[in-house]
Amino acid sequence: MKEELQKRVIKGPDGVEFEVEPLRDYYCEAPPTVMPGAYIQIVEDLFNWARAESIWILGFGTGCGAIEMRPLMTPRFDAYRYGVQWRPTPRQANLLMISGYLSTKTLKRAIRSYEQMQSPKYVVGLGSCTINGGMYWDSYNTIKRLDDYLPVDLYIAGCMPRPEALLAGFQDMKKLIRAGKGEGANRYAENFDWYKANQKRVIHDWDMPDYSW
Amino acid sequence: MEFDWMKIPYALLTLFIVVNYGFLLNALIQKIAARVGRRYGIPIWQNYVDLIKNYGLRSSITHGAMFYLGPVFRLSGGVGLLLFVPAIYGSYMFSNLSFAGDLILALYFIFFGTLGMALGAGESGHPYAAIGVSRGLSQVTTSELPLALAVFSVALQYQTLSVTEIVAAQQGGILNWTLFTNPVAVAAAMLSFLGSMMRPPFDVVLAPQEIPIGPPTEYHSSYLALMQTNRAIFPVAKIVIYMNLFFGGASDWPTFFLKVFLIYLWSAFVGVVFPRFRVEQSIRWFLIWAVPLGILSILMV
Amino acid sequence: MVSALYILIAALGAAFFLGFLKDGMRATAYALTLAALVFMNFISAGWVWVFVVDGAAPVEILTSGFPPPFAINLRMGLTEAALTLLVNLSGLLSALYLKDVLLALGRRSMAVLLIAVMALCGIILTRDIFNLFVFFELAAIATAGLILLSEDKRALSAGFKYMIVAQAISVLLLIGIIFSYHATGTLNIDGMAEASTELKTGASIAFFLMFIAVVAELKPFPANGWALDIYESAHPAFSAIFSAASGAAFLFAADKLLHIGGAAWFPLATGIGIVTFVAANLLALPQTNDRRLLGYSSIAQTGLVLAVLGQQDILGDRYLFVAGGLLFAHSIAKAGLYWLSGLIAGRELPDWAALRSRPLLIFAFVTFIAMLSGLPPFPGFYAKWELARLLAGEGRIALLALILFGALLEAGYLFRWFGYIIKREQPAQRVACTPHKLAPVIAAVVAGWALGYLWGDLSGHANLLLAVPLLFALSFLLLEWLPAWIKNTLAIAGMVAFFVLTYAEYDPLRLIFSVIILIGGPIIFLASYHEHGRRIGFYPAAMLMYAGLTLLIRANDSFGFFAAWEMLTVGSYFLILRGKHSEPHALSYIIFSLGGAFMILAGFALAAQGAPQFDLASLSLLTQPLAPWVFILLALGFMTKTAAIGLHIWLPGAHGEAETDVSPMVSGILLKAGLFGLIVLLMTMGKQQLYGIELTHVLLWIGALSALLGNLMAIFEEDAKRLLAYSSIGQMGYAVFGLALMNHLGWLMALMFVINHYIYKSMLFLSAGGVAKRTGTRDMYRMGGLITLMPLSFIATLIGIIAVSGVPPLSGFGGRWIFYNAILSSDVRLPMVILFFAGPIAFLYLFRLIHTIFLGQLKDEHRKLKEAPFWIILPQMIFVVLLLVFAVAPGLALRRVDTYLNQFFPEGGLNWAGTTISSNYGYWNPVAIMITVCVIFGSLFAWLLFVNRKAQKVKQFNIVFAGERPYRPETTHFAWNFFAPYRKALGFMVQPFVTRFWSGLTDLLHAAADLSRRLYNGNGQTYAFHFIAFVVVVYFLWTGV
Amino acid sequence: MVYIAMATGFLLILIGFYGALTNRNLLRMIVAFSIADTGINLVIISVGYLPGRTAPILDTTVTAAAAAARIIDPVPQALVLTAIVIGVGVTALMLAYTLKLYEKKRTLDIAKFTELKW
Amino acid sequence: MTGKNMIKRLLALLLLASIGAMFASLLLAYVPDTDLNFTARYYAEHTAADIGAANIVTAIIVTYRGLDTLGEVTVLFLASGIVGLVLSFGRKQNTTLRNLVPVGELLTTASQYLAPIIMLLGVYVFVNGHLTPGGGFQGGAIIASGMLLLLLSDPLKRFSHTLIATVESFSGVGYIALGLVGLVLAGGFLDSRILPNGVLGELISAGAIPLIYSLIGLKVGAEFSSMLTSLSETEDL
Repeated sequence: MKEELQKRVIKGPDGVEFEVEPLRDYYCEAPPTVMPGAYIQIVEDLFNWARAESIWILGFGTGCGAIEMRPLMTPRFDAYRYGVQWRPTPRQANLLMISGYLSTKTLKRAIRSYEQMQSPKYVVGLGSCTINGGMYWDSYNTIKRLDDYLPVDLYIAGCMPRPEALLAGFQDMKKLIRAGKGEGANRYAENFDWYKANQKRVIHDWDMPDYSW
Repeated sequence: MEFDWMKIPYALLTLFIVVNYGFLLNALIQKIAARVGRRYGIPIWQNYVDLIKNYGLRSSITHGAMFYLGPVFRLSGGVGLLLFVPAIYGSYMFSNLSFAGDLILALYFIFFGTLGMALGAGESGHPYAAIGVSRGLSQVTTSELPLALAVFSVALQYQTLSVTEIVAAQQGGILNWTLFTNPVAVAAAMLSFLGSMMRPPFDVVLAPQEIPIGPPTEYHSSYLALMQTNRAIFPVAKIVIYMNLFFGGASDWPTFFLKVFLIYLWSAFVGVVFPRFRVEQSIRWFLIWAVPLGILSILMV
Repeated sequence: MVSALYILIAALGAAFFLGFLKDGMRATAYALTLAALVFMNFISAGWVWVFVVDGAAPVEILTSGFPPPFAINLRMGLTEAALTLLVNLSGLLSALYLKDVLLALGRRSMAVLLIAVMALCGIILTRDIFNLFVFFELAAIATAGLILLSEDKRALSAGFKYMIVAQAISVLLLIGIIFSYHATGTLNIDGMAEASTELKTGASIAFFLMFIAVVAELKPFPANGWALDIYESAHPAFSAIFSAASGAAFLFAADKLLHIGGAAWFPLATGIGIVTFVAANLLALPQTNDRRLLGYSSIAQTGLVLAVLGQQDILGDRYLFVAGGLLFAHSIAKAGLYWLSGLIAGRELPDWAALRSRPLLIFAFVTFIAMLSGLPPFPGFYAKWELARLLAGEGRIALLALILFGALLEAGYLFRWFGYIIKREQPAQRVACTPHKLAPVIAAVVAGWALGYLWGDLSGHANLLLAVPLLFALSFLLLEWLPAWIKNTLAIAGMVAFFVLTYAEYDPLRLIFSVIILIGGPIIFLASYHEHGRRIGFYPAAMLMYAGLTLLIRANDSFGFFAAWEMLTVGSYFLILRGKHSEPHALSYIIFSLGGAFMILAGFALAAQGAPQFDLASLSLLTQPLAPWVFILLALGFMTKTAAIGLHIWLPGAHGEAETDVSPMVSGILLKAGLFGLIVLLMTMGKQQLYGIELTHVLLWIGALSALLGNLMAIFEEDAKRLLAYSSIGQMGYAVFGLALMNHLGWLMALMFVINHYIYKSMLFLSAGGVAKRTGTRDMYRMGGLITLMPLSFIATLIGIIAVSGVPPLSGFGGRWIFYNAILSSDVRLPMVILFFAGPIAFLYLFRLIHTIFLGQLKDEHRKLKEAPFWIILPQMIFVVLLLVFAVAPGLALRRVDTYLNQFFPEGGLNWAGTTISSNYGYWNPVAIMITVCVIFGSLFAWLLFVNRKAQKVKQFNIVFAGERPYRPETTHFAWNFFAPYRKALGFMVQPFVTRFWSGLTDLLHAAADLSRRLYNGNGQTYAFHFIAFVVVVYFLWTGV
Repeated sequence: MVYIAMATGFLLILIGFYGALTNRNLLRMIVAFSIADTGINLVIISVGYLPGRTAPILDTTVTAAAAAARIIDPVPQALVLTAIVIGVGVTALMLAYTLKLYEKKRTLDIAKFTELKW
Repeated sequence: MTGKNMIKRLLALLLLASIGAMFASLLLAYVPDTDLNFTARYYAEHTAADIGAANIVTAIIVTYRGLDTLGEVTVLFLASGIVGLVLSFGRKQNTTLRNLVPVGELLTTASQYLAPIIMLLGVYVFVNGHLTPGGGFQGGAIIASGMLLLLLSDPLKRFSHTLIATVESFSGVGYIALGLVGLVLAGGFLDSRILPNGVLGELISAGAIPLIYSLIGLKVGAEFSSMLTSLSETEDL
């Protein structure tokens, strides 16, 4: 663990010494909870519609598929017309696009970014690498099944899938959301221990509280 | 104090109209900008959907009290700004709460939201937010200067600080507009306007990838929804001031919509044409190009 | 009364009689010596009593039974009595002080001391020129002997150098005397004076030689190297005599000679005197040896009195008052300081820090340097005032300027020294305090204060030592043994009581200031309750400042005003100096302030045109060509206090480094003194023109530039309190600008700023001070995230910055609104541009203040901090309430002022209908604004709370960090060099040009002084050269003129 | 006659001064000042001199009644005595100092006694 | 001669030339009086009657300008005191005596005979001060020269400091006492007319002048002796 995250004894300005434990003092340690929808179904339906029509993607290019996302912003494909936008910060994004294989190192960042998004939030796996490892099935440092680590809502198969496939995937995602099936965040919270165990199995230097708020 | 309580529903009505107009106007401008890039652009109602979605998000986090207050300040600033300025000239109904203060109140109230937002962003503890604020405040010191000079020039010209009286003085034909009676001031003000709309070339404050959108980088869910609402209100409210000061005001809603749209279009127009300035570049730009115009305008009055 | 002759007889008799005593009977000899000195003092004091109380006429004393000019006669008048008392008293006290030395050296040394004192008395008393020479030689020889009392072996060579010069002097003196005798046929001074001969023409070489020889004994520049060596190496007790008594006696001798020579020779005296005064003070700047420094100062003061002697033609019946005031202040203070120096082991100035263990001695030191610097309530102050008045009245402006310049230099090194005492590390050796060494010091202190009272009585103005506020402040000196909280309570009670008793006397304008001082002061004093212990020195200083401020607003005439000004300056200096690292800043504060005060003095003096009483209101009667110059001088003086740009460099350090509760006092309250001065000035003098330039227009530019540059400098400041201090420069710039607009609303705006600035700057300083107290640093970037730990401080800061920035609905907006209305009614345009620019810049530093301290990342070491102490928070909360009240109801304070201002600016007042305030141009309704904003804000806040009711509270590192996470708060808190882009764009504007200018100036002075003092190379022969050259050069200059 | 005495006196003074200013030896300086003292005494005396008159001592030739017309000015004579005595005193003092200074540094060069300066 | 020295001399010459110019103008402007000025005339006309001293200069010194003379005496007193002080300044108790070259027989013998005569002459001179060109100072100096002669003949000779000091003090205090008597009995301090004027030209005349002059003579002699002995004691070095 980084030295900065270890416990340390600090002397305050008044000369009194006390202990600082960064992981406890600087991070929120609460686990994720299951977030139910709106109490009134019609409201939840409205929200689901809105969620479907306003998909904000976290602009986090994780693998080689990231290159396929750029054309979506161009005049040729223009995903904006479907209510799809890219946000630079996970706080404001709803959809985490895992665009290709994930090395364990990137996985750590991807997990953090996912956890910092607000629910309901969705994960889309792009390309076969996210499904079963693809051509890197025996690689020593990529993960094979994204689903073991993050609650994937949708896979878009292909190596790599073309932008048109992505657009099609968005449409499917919208359907899922509108049908109220985009509950990956709650699944993650329910099976948090399982996911965390899986994650920690490949990420050996997990040096934060379990859930990154 | 006698207070006409009917002013409250009237003001709310104005607010309602402006919010909706603002949402649509924003989308329209975005669409126009997209069209310049040969894209189709977002649906015209996209901003409504985004708003509902953001309210509909189930989870949210908070960094502390000021984190709450930031968006509240922001939206209060927008709403207040709108309400302190008469929207429609000659209409009692849409004169809003302009009895509370004159032009100066409006000008200074612009900062209410800015300040609050900056504080909220600071509370998040995010360095990018602070960097964004640093850039934004740096830029605003010079970008507001030509406007201040132009306003002073106009106030000198009409010998009043009352918005209503300034508009009244511009009635009776397009040539009575400040645009024609005091073109230099208007030029200065319109350059300043570019700086305040967070559009290129003056949008380094929000640099989306470098400092993920700057101050609001930690904001989400309903916080963001509040700020989105403000994004609908605030530009319109601000443009209303420009419209009243320089473009003869509006005596009915269609004129209002048209003029606001056209003024807004000016910043969009410049924005799609020019690339981004660094902060010090924009500071220099305003000081070199816009401020002298402003000075000229107060000397010429 | 006993004849004055007995002074001489007693001393001589005792001196001769000592020979009868065996060497073993030293104690008896010492007792005899003391007895003789006491007797001499008794005679002098008796005569002083006779002249002062009974008003007797001067007495001629004949010797050998023949009338003058055939026999030598003496004269005892008031002057002689006072001077001999001074001489005898310093002799007696020095003898007391010298007890050990005299007992060790035996009867001879006592005899020499007695004869020295006798000779000096003789110089004073005699009316015969040759007799004067004899006493001169006696004094010189005795001096050469007394130098040997020192333990310093170098004294020997100093004595020899003195004798070389003394020889040369006596040669010239004798030639002068004999030829003067030849010319007049008499040796009697009065006879010579009456004989109308060419001595009086100014061309007489005989008189010139005589005069220059006497003057040479006054150590004129540059023929004074020997004197400095004596001062440095002699025993301090002797130096005390040499400085105080010898100086006085020789000055009186010079006066006698001028009596002979008449008015034609006055300019020569003045010229030599003033050159010496300025040069000696200049050369003193780089001195590090305490006694040599005092020597330079003695020489300078003597020079000043000599210059005054040369001005007796215009001083008229105030001649004695002025010359005496300066001389006595100098003598007593210098004697006291020399006596003090004997208690200090080390010879470097910082070694005097040893005094710190003895508050009484510090008080003594303060008394002495205040006397030397001519600060109230000491005689030098009254004398300086009269001198300036009369000089200016006669149009001798250059002389006045030189005197003030020299005085400023002197104050500079004296106060720098005081800074060393208070701030430098205490040396290992303690102060050696024995009763017989302490007694003279205390006697000097008592004498100083007594003379202060006396001169106050004689001044023809109100006696400062009878002013209630000053007495109240001084009474805290006696209460120093009490614990701080009792003194604090007393201070608060006293100020409030004074306000309650007097508030009816003020007009609305002064009422505002008096409320700020007498009610606002106590509110800040609440914060002082958190200090424990006795807090020695704080209350006298603070109360002195408040006394000065109170007297300032109560002053009606220029004298009272100036005296109050000096008092508040000094009081605040002591306050500022208390800060931990404030030594250099306090020094630059006092120098700028005194410089400003001297400008004010010059301005008033010029304005009065010699009239003894000058009402402030009479400023309005001044006409061209005088008026603009008076205006400039006064305005410059006042602007040193408001820290207008160019004169501002003292402020950031002074305010920043001051103690937590001092900063708000000096910022929130003290700065207003400058504004008050400007108000008085502009109220009476109005617009002035010089060479076609409108001076208020210049003020406008100064105000605007101060606002801009003050704000700009604030945004690049890392130190929270300094940031606030720079902000004060900006805020004062606004106020100056408002005043300079010279219209109704401009003034109203300035007053609004006065009130607002008091409230929010006090609040912010307290808040920042409280935080600094808890965090142990003032660097903002080392703080951060304190909002949860210090919420009340945060609220105060938040409210404060909203108010400062002028954002509605708080009261700052009112100021801005009035500002816009004010400039609309003015026909000046361009300076507004700068002010417009300055406005938004304020946001930058304000945001930075609150952000980097309270927001952002909390640091490891601050995790356990507590809220600032209750007593620091309490006044802040009061200020918050005040600010809110004032925001909603500005009319409470402004309405009456608005009406009051109608008498000066009938046009353009405000209209206070209901809750709406309207002007010719616009309107605002603070109540409506407040309600509207609160309603909108409240409902939105409620809505947000509702929709976010389930929000998860997270901690400081739970931020989006591009998939990473922060490690350390220090590296995550964006705070240092916060406005880097701004620095890139406009950093060139805050290059420290002004600081460089002033430091360049002081460096230049220092370098020049350091170079020039190489003149004194220590070689006695060179000193002889100096003397001869001095005579020659003066002669040629004199005859050439 | 008077002029010669006076001129001589002045010359002596100047010579004395020159010696004092140029000789670095303490003793020589003292001697130089003694010369100057002598010069001054000469000047004083010469000022009192009235041509063709006699010393101010009354005796049978100079009677008290005729004294005013016969004697020279007695005042400078009285003064010069004082001047001489004072000169002697100072010279003695300087000599004593010189002795002590020599004792301290074993030199008579005045340029060596410059430990006090600036 | 070094260049620096040269400059120094030139500078000295230049300065002294200027001083000389001042002196020269004094000299050239000097016009000897043809008649006594009023002060001198007063002395010439009134001394005999007022004071009774034949030597007008003495009358001036002792009576008219008595305060000056008191000052002179004090100067000497002071000088001798300070010489004593100076010489004891930083003095170590040093008793080892140097062996000096013995003085010649001639000097020793001559001084033994001459010294008393010289002293007698000194007494004569100051006692007759009011009659002849002489007086206390001259007499005192003569007495001191006798002392000097003795010291020359035997440099290691020690005079009693106590004796000298006593004479010093006695004459000094006596002088002042006489002055005080004048203040009480006659016209003022140092007024010599406390005794009858006597006949002009006689030894016992001119009031207290002979008395005063004797005291002065003693005093001066004692002071000079004191200085001489103090200086001679430094031969120990």
